[in-house]
Amino acid sequence: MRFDLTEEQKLLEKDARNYCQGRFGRDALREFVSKPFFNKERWLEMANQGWLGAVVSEEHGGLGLGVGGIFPLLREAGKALVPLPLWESGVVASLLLGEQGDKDSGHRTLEALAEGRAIATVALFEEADIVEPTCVSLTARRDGDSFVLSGQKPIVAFGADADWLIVLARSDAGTTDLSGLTLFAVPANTPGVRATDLPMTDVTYRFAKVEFNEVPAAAGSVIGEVGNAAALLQRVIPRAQVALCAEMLGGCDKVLEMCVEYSKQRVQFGRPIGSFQAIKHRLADMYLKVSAAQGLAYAAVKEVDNGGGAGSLVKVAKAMCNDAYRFITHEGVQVHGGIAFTWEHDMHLYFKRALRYRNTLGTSSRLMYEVGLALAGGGL
Amino acid sequence: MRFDLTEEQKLLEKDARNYCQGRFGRDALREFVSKPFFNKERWLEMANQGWLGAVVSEEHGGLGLGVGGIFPLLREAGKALVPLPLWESGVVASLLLGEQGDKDSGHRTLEALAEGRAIATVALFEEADIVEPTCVSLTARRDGDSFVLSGQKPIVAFGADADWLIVLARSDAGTTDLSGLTLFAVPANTPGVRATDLPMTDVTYRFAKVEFNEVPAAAGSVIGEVGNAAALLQRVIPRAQVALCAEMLGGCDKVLEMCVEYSKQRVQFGRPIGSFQAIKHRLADMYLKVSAAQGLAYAAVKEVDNGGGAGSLVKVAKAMCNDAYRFITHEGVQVHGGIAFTWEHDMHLYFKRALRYRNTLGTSSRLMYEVGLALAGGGL
Amino acid sequence: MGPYFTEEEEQFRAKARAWLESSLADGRFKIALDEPDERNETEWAAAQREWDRRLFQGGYAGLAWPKEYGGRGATVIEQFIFAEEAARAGAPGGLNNMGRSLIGPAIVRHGTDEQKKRLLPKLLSGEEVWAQGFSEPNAGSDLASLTTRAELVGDEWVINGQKIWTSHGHHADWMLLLARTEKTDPPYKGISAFLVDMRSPGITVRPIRQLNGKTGFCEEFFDNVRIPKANLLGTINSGWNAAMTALGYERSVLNVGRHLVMIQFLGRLAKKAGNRIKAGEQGTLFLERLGRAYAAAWSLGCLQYTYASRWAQGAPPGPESSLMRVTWALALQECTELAVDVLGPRAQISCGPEAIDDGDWLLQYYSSRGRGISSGTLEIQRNVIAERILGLPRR
Amino acid sequence: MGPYFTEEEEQFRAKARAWLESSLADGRFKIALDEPDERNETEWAAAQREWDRRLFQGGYAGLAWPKEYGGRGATVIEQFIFAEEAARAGAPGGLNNMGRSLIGPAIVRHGTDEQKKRLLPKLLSGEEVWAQGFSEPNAGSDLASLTTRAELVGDEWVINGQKIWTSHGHHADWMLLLARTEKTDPPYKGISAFLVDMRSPGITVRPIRQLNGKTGFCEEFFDNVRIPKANLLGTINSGWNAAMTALGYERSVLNVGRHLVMIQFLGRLAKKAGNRIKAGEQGTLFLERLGRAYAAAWSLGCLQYTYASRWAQGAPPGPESSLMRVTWALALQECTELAVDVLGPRAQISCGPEAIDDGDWLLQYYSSRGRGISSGTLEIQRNVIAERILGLPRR
Repeated sequence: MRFDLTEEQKLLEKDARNYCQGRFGRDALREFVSKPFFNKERWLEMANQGWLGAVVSEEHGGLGLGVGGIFPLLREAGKALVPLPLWESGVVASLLLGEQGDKDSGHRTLEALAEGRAIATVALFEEADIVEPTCVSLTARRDGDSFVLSGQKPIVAFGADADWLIVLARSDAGTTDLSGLTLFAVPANTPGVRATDLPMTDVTYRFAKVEFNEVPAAAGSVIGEVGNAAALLQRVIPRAQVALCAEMLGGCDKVLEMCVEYSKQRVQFGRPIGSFQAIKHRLADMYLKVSAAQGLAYAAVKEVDNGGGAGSLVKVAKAMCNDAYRFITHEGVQVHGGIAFTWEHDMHLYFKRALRYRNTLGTSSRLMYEVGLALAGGGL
Repeated sequence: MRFDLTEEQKLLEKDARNYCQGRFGRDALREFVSKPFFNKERWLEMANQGWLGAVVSEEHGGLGLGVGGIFPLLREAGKALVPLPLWESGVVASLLLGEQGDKDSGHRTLEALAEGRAIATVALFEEADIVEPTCVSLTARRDGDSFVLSGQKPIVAFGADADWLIVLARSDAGTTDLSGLTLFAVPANTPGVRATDLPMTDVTYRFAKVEFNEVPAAAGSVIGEVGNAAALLQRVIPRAQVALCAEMLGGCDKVLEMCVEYSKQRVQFGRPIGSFQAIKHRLADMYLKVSAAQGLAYAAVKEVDNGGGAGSLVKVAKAMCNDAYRFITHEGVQVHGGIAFTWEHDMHLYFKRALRYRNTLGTSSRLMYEVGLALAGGGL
Repeated sequence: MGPYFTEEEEQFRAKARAWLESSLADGRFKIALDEPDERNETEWAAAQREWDRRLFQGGYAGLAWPKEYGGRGATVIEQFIFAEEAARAGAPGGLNNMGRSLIGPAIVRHGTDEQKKRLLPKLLSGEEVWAQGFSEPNAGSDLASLTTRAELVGDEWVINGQKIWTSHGHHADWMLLLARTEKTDPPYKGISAFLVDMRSPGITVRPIRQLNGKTGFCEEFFDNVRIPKANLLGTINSGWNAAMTALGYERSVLNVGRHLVMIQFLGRLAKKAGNRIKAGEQGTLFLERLGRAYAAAWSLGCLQYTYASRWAQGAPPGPESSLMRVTWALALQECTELAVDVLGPRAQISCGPEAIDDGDWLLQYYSSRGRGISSGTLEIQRNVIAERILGLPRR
Repeated sequence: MGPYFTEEEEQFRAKARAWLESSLADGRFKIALDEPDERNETEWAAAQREWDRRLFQGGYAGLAWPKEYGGRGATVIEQFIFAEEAARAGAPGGLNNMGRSLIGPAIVRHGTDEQKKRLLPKLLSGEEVWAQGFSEPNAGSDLASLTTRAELVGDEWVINGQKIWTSHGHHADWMLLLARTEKTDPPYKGISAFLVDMRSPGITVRPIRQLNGKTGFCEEFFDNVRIPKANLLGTINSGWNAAMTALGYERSVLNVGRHLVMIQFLGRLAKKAGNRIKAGEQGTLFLERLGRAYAAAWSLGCLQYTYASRWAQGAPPGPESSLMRVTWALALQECTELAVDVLGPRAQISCGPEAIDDGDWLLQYYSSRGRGISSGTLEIQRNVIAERILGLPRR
């Protein structure tokens, strides 16, 4: 039995760690925070390493490494707070486009994404924490063979930087449920698309509001079939959730490391604060939560890469990573004291990321409720 | 401003403490635990002190001291784990009977209760934690001017000892809501009433299952009006909840005292365990919770004794007392270690009482939800 | 039980409420409720100073002070009532809040007649703003280990060192500063308190940019700063007492009314949340948490009633301030975390037209995390409760 | 990532599962899953002993033991798989579980050839049941401070003192006993381990009645108990090593599969709860908690996979057992508390026809509170994690 990274994954972890720590060190990060921008140079470097198309299956034009194949990379990216849309473009958009099946257009776009020639982002839910189709009101009106998109997506990561927007729209105005939704791959330069920068709490990332003002979408831009978004999302969201777990775990790793280090160095009352039992037990609790979250995430990787993920394990993993990252950043501030409250200290960058992640594709409360419901329905 | 016991209440506290500690010391308690029985002698002593009729208003035949007037007594009783139905007979049944208005029968019963000549208990909800009329299925069928009661109350405190049973019954079979319920005062020796002893977790109290097999109830046994139970309960339940807070706080007092004492005495690793920060912080948290719960309970006393109680404060007080007692008994076991796991040690008696209280007239989860609902509805 | 207020107290409350209402009616103090940042710092400070003046004009500046120093000699309960009404009315603290509530009483208690005469009137009127110079980078929870030194050279004290986490230090005219005057064991016995004119040469004040982008705190560097010999407060090496006097006030009176602020916060949240809190299972889950947050807020309120009542009956304020401090911090964290959860991703927009209330909910969430650190961490407060209230052994 | 099992491992699993299924098919071991009380003690012990024998006959008694001592020399993963399958199948532990899992390995590692030859075969076959005599009334978390003494008088050890919290001590034929043979500083250096025949004169065994009315533990009094000189295990004053060997096993392997037990528990709870968990707001609130409890249980499972995988790759078992211990205790407490909350007042009926499942839910709730105490309190375990995994300073 093996419940650990494979040898390839360990190699990737090493490469990714070297790369992320080398390229996204403190200075680079602070430069980004003071003036956020999309760093094309880094993006191409990552593409050249083969990291951007790795998750997509071979039959869908990728390397077929699955979520496990990029998990270590995302973890290192989460650790270094890499300010690039690895998750949006390299994971979610790529997986959705991969679901196109044999459509040529999808394959061409995927190629461009994998090579770093283009970037994509996803504009799915309009209240991004509630993974429910009822909160999608952007409409796709039929116009002959084509569609016209109208509405807005309030918060889109790298929405002003992407070349492709993967947009979830209501193509059947008569529905409020799953059946009436369609996914479109829309070039960002289509007339009527307008992205406005948005100042968000996570200052190590970029965001925009994206408005769609009578945006034409050709029949070929439909991902999968019209009205079939639900099925696609059901296949892709679990993988996207597990990928988020990787980024969260990376953040947890780093904050725990910072806390352990600080509590060994910081002296109060003539002793390193790490020698006080209250601090010891808090750090032990952090370690407990991260260890459990990591274990669940590993198990969830197997589930999704084996084609599963509809069950409860992925939800449990996402929820426990949410909670671990929240706990560890809340308590991390407490352990560091005043210094963690300064803009110059890095703690707040993690603190703010944790807030974003736990509100993306499922809050813990919601996920735990769904798990409970499944258990009560005998579905586990 | 005064937010404290009044001088009279302080006197009562002293008397009650002396009495309870004298009469319900360790030996007496252990005697009860090994063979539970209703102690008529103690009951009469309490009646003689004027404690059993104190809560009922003067116009309703009592001393009119309100919940505040017996709060210190109940707290001491909760502290000493007094195995007598002070709450059931002296508070809830008495208050309900007091709500009779000017009915002679009610006044006569109240007199008997206050003088200790009779005891009463309450048989209200059939799933006692859910304060919802939907869980009442015992029926009261009209039979001329009278009624016939059929069904059972699964758990009734001192149900085999009481002379009077205050029974909540569905008098309108067509309803499942508030409107169809009536309260009856039923003599326990009425034919068809059958009480069976029930072994419950709280071994410092007595319980029975009470079955009603075609039990006749005269028109005069209706408390208030037919179909009017909801209004009576709405007036009485908040007072009953606050009275439970007093008993819970007494238990908290005692367990905290035991924990502080033990952690000063018990030496491990060459130091009293109370000198370890983990134990210190746990005891500090206990004290924090008890202090807050006490404050809320005092505020709730004012509210109900001023005729209020429909608002959220009483619910908050009950919920926070629930939580304080749970926390303090859970953590109390942890602080004491193995010794708390022996039958001979008193900790488990409190641990078990806490479980009963928090499932009586409102679990925290339910109460907190109701408070949130009221706040969201602008009702606070 | 209670809380039962006397008739006189209720009359005092009515007057205070009326005064607050009319004083706040023009709405110009709204900005003073925010934390200042680089954009609105000047405007913010002006509003705060104006509130200092209004309090003085209304006779509420020295509510708790003895009459001989221009105060009102109000009872504990009257102070309590005013604080409660101020919270209810949404009054700002004023720029000189620290001066009035903490430092003034320390000067009253430990100062010379000369010091009192020179300093108290202008403190009370708001003309001179005071800051508290206690914390240092390596002396936070362990205040006694501070290393800023004061040496007597001729008839002047020469001060060298650094202070940090001074609320609004760059607006202060004066500072109550703790410095080491002797190396002692235990260290707190060698600390003295000084009254420092902030315009003295050698002082550099630098605002700290906080994680929320706000600038409410400063750090100060003291480089051979010379102050008159007479500006020692109390006797030499007795500075710890003055600090404890000030902190005692900080930890008790300053807490009053904070539960009302939280309850107002929850009320606004419930309104703002709309269907997110009312509809479906998610709504149900939020409602339970809303109830719990409300309970946490009222816990603080009832603790305040409890201890105000005891103080009014003559008990001196003691370690119970730690109880309120912990209860407040935890309740506030519960309330604000609920808010960002309930309001969802949009609550993460920092500012601007797309943000909910210009990002204020987010700011409150950030700030709440600091409440477990400032004025003694939660760990220190729990130690105090365990050792000083429950009597557990120190070691 | 994983967990990925090899084909051989899957084959082993299939065999183990089949053996367990057929061995348990007659249902006579159900009683052995309960905690015994005064009423059913005899019956319970008989079923447990019978299970000891079946394990031996099936070749699963000494799964982890070296082949030369009658074991199977199974890999860590095979042990893991068997434990998991046993949990899944609802197999009892056997009366001699401690002997097989903890004490046997300690004898294998520290015993003389003579001791091994005399003791191991009957231990393995279940003929002789072993107990662990470590804890004392004043040496619980602080095991090293034990005061039971052993003195060498002639060619016998004379033992005086008291042990407590011995699992099923009144059924034991032998005890692995720790006693002080020298007063040392630190105290653990003066402890030796002994192999004690429980029929030796001078031993009094008294069952402890627990708060749940059950009798799973005993205390033993040793009054000038004489045992042969040769019954020292290992060398004199090296008893701490033997204890750590035993406890290391207790804290790691014994945890395996416990998450499955909890998940089965939650599944039964969801069925039993009916509408209380499905209908209305109350149901919604319970469902979230059910999900959280499920997550807590799986956390333990994944920790077990993580460390079993590391052990299998050659890493020695270490302080990570503390992680699993804390996770298990907290998860179990969460599950069982949820159960009594969900099932409501009827779950408080202790036993009899009116009780739900004869009061078993209640018992599980009680027992869970002991899991934070036995084999090292949660506090001790957290110390271990902080100091031995995270490297924080002891002082």
